[in-house]
Amino acid sequence: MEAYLKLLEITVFPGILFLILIGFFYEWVDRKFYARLQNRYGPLHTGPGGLLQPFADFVKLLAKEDIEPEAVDKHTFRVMPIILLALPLIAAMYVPVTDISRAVVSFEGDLVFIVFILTMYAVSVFLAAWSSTNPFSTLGGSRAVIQLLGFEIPLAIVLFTPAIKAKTLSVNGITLWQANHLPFILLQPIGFTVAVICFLAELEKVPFDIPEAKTEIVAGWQTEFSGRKLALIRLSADVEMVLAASLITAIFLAGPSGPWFIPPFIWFFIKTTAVILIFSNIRTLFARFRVDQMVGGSWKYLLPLALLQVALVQVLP
Amino acid sequence: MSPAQENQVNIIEGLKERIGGGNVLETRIARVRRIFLTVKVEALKAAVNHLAAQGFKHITTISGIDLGDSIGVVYHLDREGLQLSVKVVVPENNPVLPTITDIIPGAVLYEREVHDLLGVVFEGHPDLSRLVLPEKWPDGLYPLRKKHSVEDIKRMVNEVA
Amino acid sequence: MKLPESETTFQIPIGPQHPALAESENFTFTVDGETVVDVKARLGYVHRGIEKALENGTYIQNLYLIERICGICSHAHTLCYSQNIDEALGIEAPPRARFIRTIVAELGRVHSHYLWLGLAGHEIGFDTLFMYTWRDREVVMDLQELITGNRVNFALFTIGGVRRDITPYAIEQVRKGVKTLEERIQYYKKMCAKEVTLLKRTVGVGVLKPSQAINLCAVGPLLRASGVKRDIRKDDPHAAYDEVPFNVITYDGCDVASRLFVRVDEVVESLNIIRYALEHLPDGPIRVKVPRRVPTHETISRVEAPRGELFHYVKSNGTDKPERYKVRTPTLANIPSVCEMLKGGYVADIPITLASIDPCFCCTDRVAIVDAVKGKKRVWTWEQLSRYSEKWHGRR
Amino acid sequence: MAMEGEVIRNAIKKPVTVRYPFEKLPPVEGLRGEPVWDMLKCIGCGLCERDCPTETIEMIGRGRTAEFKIHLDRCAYCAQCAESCPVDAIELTKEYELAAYTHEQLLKEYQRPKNQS
Repeated sequence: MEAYLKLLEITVFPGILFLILIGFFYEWVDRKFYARLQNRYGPLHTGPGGLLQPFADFVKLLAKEDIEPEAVDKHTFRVMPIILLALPLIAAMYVPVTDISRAVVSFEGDLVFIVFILTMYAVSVFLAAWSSTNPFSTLGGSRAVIQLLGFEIPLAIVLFTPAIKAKTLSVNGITLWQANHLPFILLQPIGFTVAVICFLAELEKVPFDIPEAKTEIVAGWQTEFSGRKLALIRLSADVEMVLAASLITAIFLAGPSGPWFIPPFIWFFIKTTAVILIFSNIRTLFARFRVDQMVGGSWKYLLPLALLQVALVQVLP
Repeated sequence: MSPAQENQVNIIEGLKERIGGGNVLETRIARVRRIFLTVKVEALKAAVNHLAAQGFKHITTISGIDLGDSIGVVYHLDREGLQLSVKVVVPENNPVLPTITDIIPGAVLYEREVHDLLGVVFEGHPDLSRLVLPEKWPDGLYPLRKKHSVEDIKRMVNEVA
Repeated sequence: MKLPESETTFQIPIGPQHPALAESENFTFTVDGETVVDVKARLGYVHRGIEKALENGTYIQNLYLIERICGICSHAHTLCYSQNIDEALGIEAPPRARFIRTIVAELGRVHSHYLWLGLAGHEIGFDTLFMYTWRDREVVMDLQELITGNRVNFALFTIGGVRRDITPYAIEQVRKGVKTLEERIQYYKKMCAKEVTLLKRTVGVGVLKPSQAINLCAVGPLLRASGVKRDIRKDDPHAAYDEVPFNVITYDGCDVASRLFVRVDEVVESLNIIRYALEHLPDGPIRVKVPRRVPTHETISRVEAPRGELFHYVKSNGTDKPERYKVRTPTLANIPSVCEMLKGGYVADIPITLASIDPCFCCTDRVAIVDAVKGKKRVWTWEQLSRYSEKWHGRR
Repeated sequence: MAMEGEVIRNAIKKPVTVRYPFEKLPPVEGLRGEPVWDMLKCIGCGLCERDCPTETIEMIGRGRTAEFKIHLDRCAYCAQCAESCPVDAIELTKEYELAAYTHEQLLKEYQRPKNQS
């Protein structure tokens, strides 16, 4: 019985199906809010207020012709969209959604595993680009990896700094610590800021949408993907956004905890939505960096800030 | 005579002095800031050289005109709003002119355009490849020559395609 | 310059279809990593044969064909054309017509520069700027529609004057609109000067030194952003520019940022011109009656279009059709410069550098051959199309 | 970050997008829409046909009995015909929604009224 329940948790709630659906929802939130900030309507006609638009886009892409250019490396090209979707789905299992310290799976040290998956994601992007053998893709893929060099280390540091304080390397443990003390956004505001910026880079959003900068290199590493494969890639981007928002929620905003009269799941929902809104807001404010500016800037500013946060944790009681 | 007109006359006289009055076939001051000249083909390079030294460094464009059995090529030079048009006439069956890109680098595209559309060959031009016409365009068909009517061009292009 | 082929360089085509180009044109870049080492431009993808077609139309019909050379600077083309034919006929448009021409031309410049600012933002991933400027551009578009009866192809200028008078209601609306536009452009100027990411992407990018700009015969805002004070409105006054006071804006940064600020300041200057022209609008007729035939003549007309010096040359032969009509658009003049600017830059800077000349390839490609479609149906049915695609796919 | 204030202000404003075709803006005074012929005024002089830049106007016959075929699919809405007309028989309406699926739908024919003396 318990095994069945676990399976249900993994596949339906708060597992794969839930993550995908909420991914669509957050894409809608993001698009809608982004549009409103720009004085537009955003999605409007599919479902109430355009709520079903991301889903409709997904279905449309599934129905489209799937073109495989002759020159691509067939196996890698076919398998990469699946891997790109699987990676954030796996990582999101380790983040508590329904209640504090109740992630679907958890072990001591799973934070390290999540950081590893975040890196793997960028490496997979590179492989996907490389298998396309298109100049735009290749350029986009190499940019993704160069960008990874910029944000990976500061991101890992600021994700581990709460772990130092909470004296545990599991996401569950960190949320639990915050529920008993204070959320880390208050204790480590610098870390929170750096994490948000790094996740923007991980998600390839403005000002860090360098690997898929559409005015420069068409669709970047996604150029050759079409139909079902592109649908999966788009979906993986949505799920990754969920992962980023829920990870920030879990590590800096005390996860699904809050005053007792609101159920924990609703808390999770409110907090992740807030993180998404922050992402969308930042997206409206900037022009895209150049890749050299991005890497230079993150080594010059993000890394010192992240280290400063570590030092502060050590110094302050 | 106003100073502006005097200036225009001076420019023409200066040019005549430099390249020889016999080489300047026709001069016309149309109005203030507009001078039209016709020079001999042999004197074109010297004329442009002299004018560029006089400050006519900006070339607005080069126009080609089909005059029947010859082709007129007009170099529209500019100095702070004063437009000076130097015209040369080359025979239609052998339209060859020296390039002026070594004097005014900005003329590169204009020479290519005239070459493309009227078939004038600019000797010494760095790259006289097709600029505006498609790769498959039939050789020797110059759309702006009067002897090719629109219908002719359509037919010839369709034959090649 | 031919560079040695090396293992590390590869070529990326930008165009004929590419998101950075609103129109089809092809630039082949040889890149080494993220650095551009060589550029080749190939024009001609949107040739419609307008120069040849102009020889087959009457002077009246050509008014509307010339307008369609370009969508954004359509006002500049008709202005240049009408002035050219005016001169060939030896007539002069009445003062009121010349002022109306000036007002509409300046509204066109405001509209074009607003459009450019948005596009520039879009090229560097700053979509919010794009959305806002295009929203505000609607104000100008509405004014143009109110004055001329259409948003894009105004069909207002004609040989010997203008076709419509500007109504008192329209004058009032233009005054209001100018006020809004002025506030907005001042806001954008302040914003652009402060926004760090925008400056990071534009300062020091796409440098064109003054000497290069002069040698390569650059025109318009590109030239003025390299510190060269050259403006056809001042140098070779047309319409009513000799009666309207205004400044020629120059910046000497020689980079994309300078071009941005030149254009922004020019909008302010244009709004001032419009305000002045409205106040000093003379009374009187708006057009003179003109003959249909133009005597044998050879004239040149130049207009400062939003993108730079626009050049028209006509050779008339006494009939009602021109013998030769030549158009040189500002973008063609700026292409040698932009190729020079791109060399040595980053791939990421290609779109913004290209955009910084405000390219309008539709204008650039107008010669060659009249559309062969007319009289012959080239419209494919769905079945034909799918059969073609099956055949094509089967061949591979 | 220079735009933060502006974007937040806009978030609470109503979007400017006009939801065409559900909402429509009224056409401005003087808009050049579909040209219509007043066959009672027309004298059939053929000036409109001669000046039309796009061969939109096809006249059958000349003079008082002339009839028209107007190929609106070619029309550039320049209003040169209305200007050339010596008797003001052509007027440009404010009708601007002129898209159609076939060329035939855009072919307008004008016949002489039967009771014309």
